[in-house]
Amino acid sequence: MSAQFLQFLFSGITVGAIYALVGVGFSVIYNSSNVINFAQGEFVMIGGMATVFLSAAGVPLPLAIILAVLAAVIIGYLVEKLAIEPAKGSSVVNLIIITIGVSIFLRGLAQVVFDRNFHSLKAFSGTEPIQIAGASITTQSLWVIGGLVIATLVLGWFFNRTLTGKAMLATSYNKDAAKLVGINTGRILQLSFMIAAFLGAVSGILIAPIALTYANVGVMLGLKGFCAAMVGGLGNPMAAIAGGLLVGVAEALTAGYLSSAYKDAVAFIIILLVLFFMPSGLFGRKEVDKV
Amino acid sequence: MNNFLQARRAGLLMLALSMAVLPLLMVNSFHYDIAIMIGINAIVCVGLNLLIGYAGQVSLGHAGFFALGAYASTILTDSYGWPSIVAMLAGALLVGVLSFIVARPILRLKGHYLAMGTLGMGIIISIILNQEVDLTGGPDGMPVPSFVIFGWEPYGNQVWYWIVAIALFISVVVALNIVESPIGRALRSLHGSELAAGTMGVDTLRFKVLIFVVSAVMASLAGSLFAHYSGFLTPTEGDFFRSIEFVTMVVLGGMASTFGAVIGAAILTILPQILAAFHDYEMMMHGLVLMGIMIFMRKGLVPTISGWLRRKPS
Amino acid sequence: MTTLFAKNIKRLIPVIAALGMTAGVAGAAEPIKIGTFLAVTGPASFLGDPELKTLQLYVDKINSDGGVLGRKLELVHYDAQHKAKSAITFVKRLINQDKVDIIIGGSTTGTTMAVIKLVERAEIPFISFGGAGVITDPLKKWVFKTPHTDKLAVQKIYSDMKKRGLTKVGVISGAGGFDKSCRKNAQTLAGTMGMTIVADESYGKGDTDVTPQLTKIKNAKGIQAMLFCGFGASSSIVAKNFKQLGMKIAHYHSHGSASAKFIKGSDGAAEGVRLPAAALLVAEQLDDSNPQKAATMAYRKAYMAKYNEPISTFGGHAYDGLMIAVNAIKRAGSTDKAKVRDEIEKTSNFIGVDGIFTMSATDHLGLDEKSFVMVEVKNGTWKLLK
Amino acid sequence: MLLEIKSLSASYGSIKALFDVNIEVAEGELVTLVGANGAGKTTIMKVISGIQRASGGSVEFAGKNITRLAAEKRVRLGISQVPEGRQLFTPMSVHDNLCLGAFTRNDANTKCDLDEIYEQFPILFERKDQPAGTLSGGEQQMVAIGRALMARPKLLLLDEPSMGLSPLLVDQTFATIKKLAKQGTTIFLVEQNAYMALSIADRGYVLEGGHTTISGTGDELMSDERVKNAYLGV
Repeated sequence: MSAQFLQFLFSGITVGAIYALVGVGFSVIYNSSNVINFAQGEFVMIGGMATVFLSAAGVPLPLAIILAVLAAVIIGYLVEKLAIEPAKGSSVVNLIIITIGVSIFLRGLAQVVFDRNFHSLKAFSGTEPIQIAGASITTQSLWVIGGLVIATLVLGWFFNRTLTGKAMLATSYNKDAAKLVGINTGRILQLSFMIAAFLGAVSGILIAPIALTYANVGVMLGLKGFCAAMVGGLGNPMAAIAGGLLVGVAEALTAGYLSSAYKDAVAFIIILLVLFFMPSGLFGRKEVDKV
Repeated sequence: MNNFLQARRAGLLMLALSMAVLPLLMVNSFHYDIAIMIGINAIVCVGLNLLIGYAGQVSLGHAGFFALGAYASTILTDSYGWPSIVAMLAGALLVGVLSFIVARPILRLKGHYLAMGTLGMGIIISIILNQEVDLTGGPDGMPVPSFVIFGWEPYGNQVWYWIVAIALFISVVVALNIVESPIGRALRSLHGSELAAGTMGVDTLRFKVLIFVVSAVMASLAGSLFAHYSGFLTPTEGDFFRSIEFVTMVVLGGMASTFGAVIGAAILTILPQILAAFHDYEMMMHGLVLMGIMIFMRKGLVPTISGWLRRKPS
Repeated sequence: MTTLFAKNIKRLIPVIAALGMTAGVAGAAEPIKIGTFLAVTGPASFLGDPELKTLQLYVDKINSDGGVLGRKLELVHYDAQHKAKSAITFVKRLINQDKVDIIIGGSTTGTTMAVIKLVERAEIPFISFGGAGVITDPLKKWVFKTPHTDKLAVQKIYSDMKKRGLTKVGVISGAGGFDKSCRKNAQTLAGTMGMTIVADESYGKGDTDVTPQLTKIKNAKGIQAMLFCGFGASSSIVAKNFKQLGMKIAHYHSHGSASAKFIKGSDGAAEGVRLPAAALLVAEQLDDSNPQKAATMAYRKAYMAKYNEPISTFGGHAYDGLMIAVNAIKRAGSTDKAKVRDEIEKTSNFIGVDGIFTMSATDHLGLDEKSFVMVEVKNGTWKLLK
Repeated sequence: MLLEIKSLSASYGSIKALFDVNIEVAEGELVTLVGANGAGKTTIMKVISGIQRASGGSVEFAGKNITRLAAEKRVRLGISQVPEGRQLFTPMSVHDNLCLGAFTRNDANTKCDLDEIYEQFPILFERKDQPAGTLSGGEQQMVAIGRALMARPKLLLLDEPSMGLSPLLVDQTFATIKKLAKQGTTIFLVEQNAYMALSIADRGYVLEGGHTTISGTGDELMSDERVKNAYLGV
């Protein structure tokens, strides 16, 4: 029985790690701009698809990965520059529709530039699973979890130890005060989109051998990542990681012990419960209503 | 105020006139079909506009109410043999009660949290519709029995056109009345500043709940009409993208403009038909149009264009 | 406000009128119009894409050979994706505006079911490429279909299991219409064919991992075989998770997995998966005496020559649909809708890609279990099981 | 002149908040602007620091027209503002708040050299790892001033530094300001507490109904009958 539980946990953590990586992207962007970027899932797709197509074109895998991430980061920058910046000062609904427009556009673009089929990458270190106490985990899952751990450490270092990271946090806490100490908040916003795109693309590449990749792969991942960020508390990247793992594990346990048919509803039920009873998220800071 | 009443009467007259004239321009049944879909979408948007435009509350889950109304009508007429009018009203009642129950906790949320709350609610409804195969037919959907009003079965797109046109007209009248009522004024103060409205003694949550329920019921009724008209229903009518579509129609037409909601519905219903010619590039164009309008016409088409017209005195 | 509204309405009018301009004008030597609506984009594009390519390929071919009844064929296509509502709108457009002579297509069961009422009312012959049995069972006067049903597929799978002495089955299915219909058939047929379903699991849209569900199946009491009902990326994910958990039971998929993408996407995990498929998939392995060999090889050659990509069995549905329609029009000697319908129903011993079709007044599919072959994935390719 | 404001105007939407404001601040001076609540004092500060756009007139700093310059670029030129209500990065530590003050200075040895600040405000050294939001009002004001000084400004803008502080802390804060002025920092001070402000200022302006009316040295203004009646409550 405990082996079964462990198996569910492995599944939950693998999936949760993906949600977490996407969720962190949401948080980073929300932090510096109060924009919920509904195109976050598309960065995941770009990372995966670009890697697949580059390596199919004969580019060695490591180089393909670097180029794919680079492409995603550039697109992240362009999205900010061409769609978000011109809309400065728009209302929440407008921004939601703009980012949804970006998401539709990027998916359409992917269908034209790449194709409409699903593709897989070979697992990075073989397909032989590892057995732990009667449960098994693929080496690719370890890559994903490792990716999350490294991302967490790097982000922690970035936000707590570097001046740019601190400037980014400062911008999220108080935009005007940030300008008054000389922080270019517009740059910070661009940077946040680039970081989000980077994280999205990396997770897209890491999961391609597990989940495969296709033009619409980002849709559901984006929504779940949004859940992760929201459960943790919007605007706190570390909380988004906790939120992602929580949602992933809750889904796996529901599928395992309750009903696999309603597994997908779990993330959203958690969201509603959290919103109703802890409106600023499990680990979020209280938000003051602006007059 | 007098001015407004005049403008409103003229607006209604124009709406009635254009709905009366439109059939003269429509060559075939396919054109009627588009017009009917515009009408059905517009009913949802007129209601949603009260919520988004006047009460300032986003909902990314209204397709859930639309689909619930549609499925209630379908299931009650199909499996239980209820008369379609009764089934339609029962669906509206169900959605009314449900939206009333969820309204309070959901509407306490603000901004993105509200968006997420309504999105979650809509997705849960959509998952239920997909999973309860025995009840709803699952993802492949189910056929809908014909609409029968006191023994008369409307057949053909021209008849449906008039049914939907009348329903839309009534919706617009109801919406305009709400906007002009004391509730409506309270609503507008809401949008301005909630704290200010709070200190003025307006029970903001109560009004928001009321509007939420009204808009949900309008969506439900439109959903019932849609189900009977199209004759076939699938859960995609209640999914996230459909909710987004409704919100986009409202925002595109112009928030806090009842006629804008109608125009927004018209444009976004016709748009895919035009974009169909672009085949591979359809999705890209669609995304670009959404972005472009939201960036360059923030207030939506109707307010922006009327702003331009006002600026240059002609 | 008022004038503004009027202006907007006026602005709208040309747009609506423009939609009308495309309406066809009647003429004497006009082409035979074949209407189609397919899921060329969206999640079911793996169906619609090869279907559309096949139709375009063969319509051109027929036209360059002189057309049908001395008239050219004209394909009128709309991308309805997998959306029932788009399908309804586009079929109305095909019937009322484009005034097509026959409708073929509808890549999915959902889009097909959505338009049945319309084609029945308009009394126009309609050949669907949708999978589920409900399309032609119960029978509808104007509706036909070419793909094998999921019922046939499950029958074929259960027969194969029985042959191997496997009777305890765990089913896993997705959230899509195909999945749910296949699962339902697996349940109802289990009774009549002496199988027992000992586990019944499902997963959601866009899921990236199904190990919890497979763990439950693995641990189900007395389990001997697993049947997966689904298609697309999920097929590969299920196979990978199956391998990850080191499951030893027999591994069956539905014909939804019958594409090269499945094997490639599974990164080796597809080895040993058995599934029913159209003969097309293993055309070169068929005995030369098999009457289907020539037809399937010819289709395969033509498709690969034109598009330089591997064939899929889904394109085959489109080939059969188009050919059945064209043959019926030839036999009817006109495009009179009632006559064409009657001739489609009289289709007999048509050797298609999907099988040998013999339709009747009670059977609008005309295929049986024999049209399927069982294949197994071996060394990264399909191996015909005899 | 270090700072020269000529016939400046600014508005919020359609409401005009400022018109015809003229102010000069020379290097090394401590100049104050007094006026009633809502006279537009904070708006002037925001226009000088670039948070708010001017709708007319000009702002010149060290001979350069900066009216249209972005706020963060003005910091690089040497304008630092201690905003009204302090506006600290409350969840971050005192240390980080102060360091961010030096954001525009790229020279390596000043990366985050806080010795001077801690010398000036020893209490902050004790609190350096505490989140800024947990400090008392007076301590927060010190952090705000310290953060602004970290940029080594040529001109320090102080917006209502006494607001919300107890009388004892107000005295402390003004002592600090005086000390800074003595050390040679050019200061432009906006205060509601006109008496305190004028008593330490070299020169002063009075802002009424959105434009500057009276100006003179601190002592002149303190003895001006109109100022006395209106602002000093004498």
